[in-house]
Amino acid sequence: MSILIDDKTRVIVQGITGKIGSTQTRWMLKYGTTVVGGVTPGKGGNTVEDLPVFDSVEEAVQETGANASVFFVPAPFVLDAFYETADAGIKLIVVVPEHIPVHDVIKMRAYALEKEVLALGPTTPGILVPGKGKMGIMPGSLFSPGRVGIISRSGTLSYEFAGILSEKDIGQSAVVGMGADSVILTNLPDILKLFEADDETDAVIIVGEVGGMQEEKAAEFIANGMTKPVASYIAGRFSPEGKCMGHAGAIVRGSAGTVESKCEALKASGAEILKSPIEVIDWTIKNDIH
Amino acid sequence: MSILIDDKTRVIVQGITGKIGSTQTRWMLKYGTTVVGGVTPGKGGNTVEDLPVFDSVEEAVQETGANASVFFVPAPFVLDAFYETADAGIKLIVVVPEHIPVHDVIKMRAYALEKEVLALGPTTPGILVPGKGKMGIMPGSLFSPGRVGIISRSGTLSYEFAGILSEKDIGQSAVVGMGADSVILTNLPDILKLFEADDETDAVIIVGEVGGMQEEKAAEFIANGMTKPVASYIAGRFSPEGKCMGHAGAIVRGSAGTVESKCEALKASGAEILKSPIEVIDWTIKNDIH
Amino acid sequence: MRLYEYEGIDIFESVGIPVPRRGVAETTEDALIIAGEIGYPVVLKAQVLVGGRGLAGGVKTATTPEELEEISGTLFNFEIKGLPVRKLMVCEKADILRELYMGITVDGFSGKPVVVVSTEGGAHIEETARTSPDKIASFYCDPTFGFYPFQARMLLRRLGLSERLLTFCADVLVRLYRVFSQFDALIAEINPMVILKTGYQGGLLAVDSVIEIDNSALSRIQYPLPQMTERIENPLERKGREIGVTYVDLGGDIGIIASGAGLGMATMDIIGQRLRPANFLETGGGITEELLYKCMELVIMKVNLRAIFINIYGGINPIHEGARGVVRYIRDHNVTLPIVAKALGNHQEETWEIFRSGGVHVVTEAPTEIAVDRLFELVGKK
Amino acid sequence: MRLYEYEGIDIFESVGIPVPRRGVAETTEDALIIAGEIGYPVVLKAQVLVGGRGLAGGVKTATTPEELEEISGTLFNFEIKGLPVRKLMVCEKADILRELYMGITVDGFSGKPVVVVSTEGGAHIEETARTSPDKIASFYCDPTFGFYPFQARMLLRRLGLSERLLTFCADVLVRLYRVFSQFDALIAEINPMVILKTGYQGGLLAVDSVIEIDNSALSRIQYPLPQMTERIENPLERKGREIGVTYVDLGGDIGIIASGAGLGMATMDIIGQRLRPANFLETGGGITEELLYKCMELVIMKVNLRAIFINIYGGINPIHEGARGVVRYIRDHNVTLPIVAKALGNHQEETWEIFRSGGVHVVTEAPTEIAVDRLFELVGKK
Repeated sequence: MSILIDDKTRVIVQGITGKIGSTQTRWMLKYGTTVVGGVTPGKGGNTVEDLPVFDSVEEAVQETGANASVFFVPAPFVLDAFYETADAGIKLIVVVPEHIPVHDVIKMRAYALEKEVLALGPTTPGILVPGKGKMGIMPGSLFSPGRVGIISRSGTLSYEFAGILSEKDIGQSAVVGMGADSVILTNLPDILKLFEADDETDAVIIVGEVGGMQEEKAAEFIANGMTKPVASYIAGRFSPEGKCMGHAGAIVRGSAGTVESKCEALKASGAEILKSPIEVIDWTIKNDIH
Repeated sequence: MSILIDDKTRVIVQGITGKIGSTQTRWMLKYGTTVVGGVTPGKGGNTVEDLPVFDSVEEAVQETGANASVFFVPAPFVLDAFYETADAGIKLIVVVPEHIPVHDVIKMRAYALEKEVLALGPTTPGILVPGKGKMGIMPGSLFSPGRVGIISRSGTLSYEFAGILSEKDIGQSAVVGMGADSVILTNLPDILKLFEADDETDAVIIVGEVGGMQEEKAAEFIANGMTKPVASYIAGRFSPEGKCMGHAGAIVRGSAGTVESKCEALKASGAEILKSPIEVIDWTIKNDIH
Repeated sequence: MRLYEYEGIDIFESVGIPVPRRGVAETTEDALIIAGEIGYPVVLKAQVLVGGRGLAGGVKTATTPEELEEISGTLFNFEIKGLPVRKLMVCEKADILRELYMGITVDGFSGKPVVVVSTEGGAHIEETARTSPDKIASFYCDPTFGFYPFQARMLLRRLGLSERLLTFCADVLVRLYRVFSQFDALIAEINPMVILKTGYQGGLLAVDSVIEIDNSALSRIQYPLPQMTERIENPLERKGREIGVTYVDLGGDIGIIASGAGLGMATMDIIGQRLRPANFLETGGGITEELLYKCMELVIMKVNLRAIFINIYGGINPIHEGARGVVRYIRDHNVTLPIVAKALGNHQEETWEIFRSGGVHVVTEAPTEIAVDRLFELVGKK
Repeated sequence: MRLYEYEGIDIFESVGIPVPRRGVAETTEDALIIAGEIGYPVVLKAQVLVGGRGLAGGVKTATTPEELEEISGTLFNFEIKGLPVRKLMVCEKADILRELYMGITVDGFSGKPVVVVSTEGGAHIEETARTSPDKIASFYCDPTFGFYPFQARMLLRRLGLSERLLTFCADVLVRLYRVFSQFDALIAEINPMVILKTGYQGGLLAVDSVIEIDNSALSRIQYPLPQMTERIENPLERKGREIGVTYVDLGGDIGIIASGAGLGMATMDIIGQRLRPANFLETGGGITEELLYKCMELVIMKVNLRAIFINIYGGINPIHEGARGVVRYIRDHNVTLPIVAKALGNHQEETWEIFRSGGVHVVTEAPTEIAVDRLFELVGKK
């Protein structure tokens, strides 16, 4: 059983009638994903890629038995769509759009926890399970089936790692984009937990970046009993420092957030630190991952 | 066991340092109520009527073991105080103040339901259990111990009924002021339920008034299995009609809200309708209540 | 506090609800100028704080300046349910395809905001609610969560709305909820919400407004509102508001002062069986010597008064202090009218003594009926 | 978007937080007039969008007009961390008894607003957090519920505040939360919150402000805000903002265009080991032919550029369209700089073909390191 997407996953696309929504629906279908319909308020009754479009998620769920949703909804309407989707009983939501106000994200996050929804994003490329399906925008051609899990805060950097591995015939069990925003709907350790429990995953790559505390918290999880090998690359070593002014963030975070603090924490937890993405190849050889 | 107030009730007074708060605390103590302290933010460390004053409800609960609270808090601060009190674990709250915005009341009501708090008011005279204690402003001299329960939407009208009964040596098991506002924190049927279950109450008087649906809903409860005799007086027969403009209320309420609709519903449920308060004496004689 | 239609329309506009071009006229000259700017035909709407205006003839269309002058002249000399017409709203005439109803109020029993919509807007909406409940849909909100567009769309779909109309109406409904919430409204209503024949303004136009603001919340509303007292037509009722009591002017000749609305209504019910109340003054919980002095002053302003009946309880109120105010007024103004007072509760003995010192007839028994018997003895039949 | 101190103080004032009398001066003459109205001594504060201003000498007290003239002249010719001083805030000098710290931010990991307070306000607050954590207290809010005075009081009591100071500071903190919430702030901070020796303004004064607004929320804020682009000092970064991309100006000579911030940072990390990036342009998910044309234009504006490195993926982005824009720019402007492009994903073959037609060196393998090797071959060492 793969994580997040399996044979029972029935996906609806919210914002399916938009340019990106319809294009990505075509790519998802082409990749073999079970997309069963779409939602755009006011466009109910139309079809996109031969799929029915509904006015509401409630109706889409009733008519199609959908249990997962991927969002291509304009940023100002995402909070509303998220509430609607959670209320309609959907338990997996992938929020692709970027530029969603943080104050909306924290409300969505609280709602997801309350309604027991697993949500990824915002600003996520989504989830891809090679050979099974994908929810989001990952370009299918770069991925191949296998037993390495990838969790990434960055969209394109996750493609880079999958691409490097696939060229060396090392396939992936699942690739999960957590979302690149400062607040995300599901934290890194919670995804790590899914891979640790997944019998189709042998090892996990964490692709992180400077800022926030996700990687430090992941290191805590690894130290507290992750059994599978973990490698991690943290981008942003040469990034210029932001002109930070407020103290509140620094007080809350302490020293966390730098590339150094993340690498140190992960190294101490037993994870392998990759200084450059290409080093992932040596790591797979050393750990006999294939 | 009396309803709402018994030997285990330990009351704090919120807004105890105000003029009304301190005066009413004296009256409550004089009536034999177990008042254990008070709360006024910023006045912690003082005493009123030899009772300790605290800055927060949390502290008051910790220090005094309080489990009930009566509010003499200025209207603009009531919502905040209510949240604080419910969060501190208090399960009985009497909100005496009037002029609290309805939009605050509906939030308090939702919070009370969520936190399983029994709250009365706003604009309530409170609760009085003759011989045991009182929370609120009811003048003790008019009440006497006995076996008739009174529920009233109006403060002074509840005194009137208790006074009429007491003069005829018919005592009360408890007198509960629901609150005179259009939205109240606990509805009439829920109080009626307490009296129905109370082995110290033989009969109940409902003192209602024109407007709202409380009496109609109480009639439903009575019809659905109230076993004790109920008498009801509805004030407002000669009141001039309001210059109602909006339709929304009328659509939601239907025909409910007039003195006639209330009397009809209650009569149909088996309750006795009192056309004038003094008729309550005949009702007690007829039903052998004493 | 009820707002005039034009005030509500301004508020609707401030939150982005589409509203007609319009102006407010206090004279026929004003109305002509406004109509000239908008272009004929225009609709003239009498501004009064009472419902049923349309059916009473307070809304008229003018197609020419001449017609406008005639209509305006009539309306300014008009009274609707006893209220004078001081202002007209002059607005563009909407090209009506259909009329919807949208309203939000607080449901007293559930304690929740309830959003009501109907495909049959207009003056007969309450009748529609009774006869065709399927044309009405309502939604009870969680007051903490608020009201979101997806909920508005679910509600409106129950009426069969679809396509652009669905999302546009949902948008308006959410903005109406914002008004309801930000203005601490008891009622926020658009009736009718017009669907236009053209696509102008997104095809929707809120051509009427009903907003009633919770008086208890007036001080916290972040919007310039008129003074509450300004819009009370009856001068005695206005004075009541000013001194902080509830005063209702009635047609009879017995003045009533009571503490508590319920007791006050019961008192009126009892008196009303044999005599005619002149007014009804409810003190609330803030009795002081000064307040009751002013209450006496206000109640006595009513002409042809035959007696005053006082019914008060000492719970939260220091009735002995109130009694002092009554007696001081009697002395200052040599009041000779018969006054009956029933006063019980805390400080009752002291209160009786004070009342008696001013010549007030004190009743010490609990039933108000007995005190009214006493009043009846003093003044006889009507 | 970061706000200037004086803009934040205005916002604080609008929600009822006590703030000093003040004015904003763009010249020494202005400053003299304002100081004259306020009365000496006054504090002159350089307005720059960077922290550590006080320690860098950007805040001075003037006790006489002569002293003011001297200080003002110096400050207007001052740079703080490379930023010019264009405005001074002139404000009354507070009679300081103690300084508190109050700040609200979003905690990324818990996803909750966190309110932080300390009895040790001032420039060294972060050090206090490390060395004396007992002098700091924080509270994580439920974003749906909000932040209420009772929670503020519980928090402030942990610092030992009591009496009037407790309720007044709680009131300010709740108003600060209102700013945080209504302005979609990432940071809302008062440091220091001054406790005055006198009872003036309730004894409290917010003498500094830090507000950073979420750029994604700028369009929905109901308050007149300056244009985001106005406050970007670097003209190239400002142009980046205008065309809708993230552009960071750096000191080197290799231009970088990448899709996705993570990939962009990794690209810089890899290039930075052997060469020096001139800039970093991140396209986001909105690539079109036009956008990449403009990106080329922007990147090439940088003087002394030796090469351009393009690293893009076709996921959400139509990279073949982007490639067309790059090639069109090359042709329109006869670009002869070496350009290396790695482009993978949807439409990759088409993209390669287009790039090659414009003379771009295309790398088709996944590791960016291999493409950077190619770049290194073309340009040699730094």
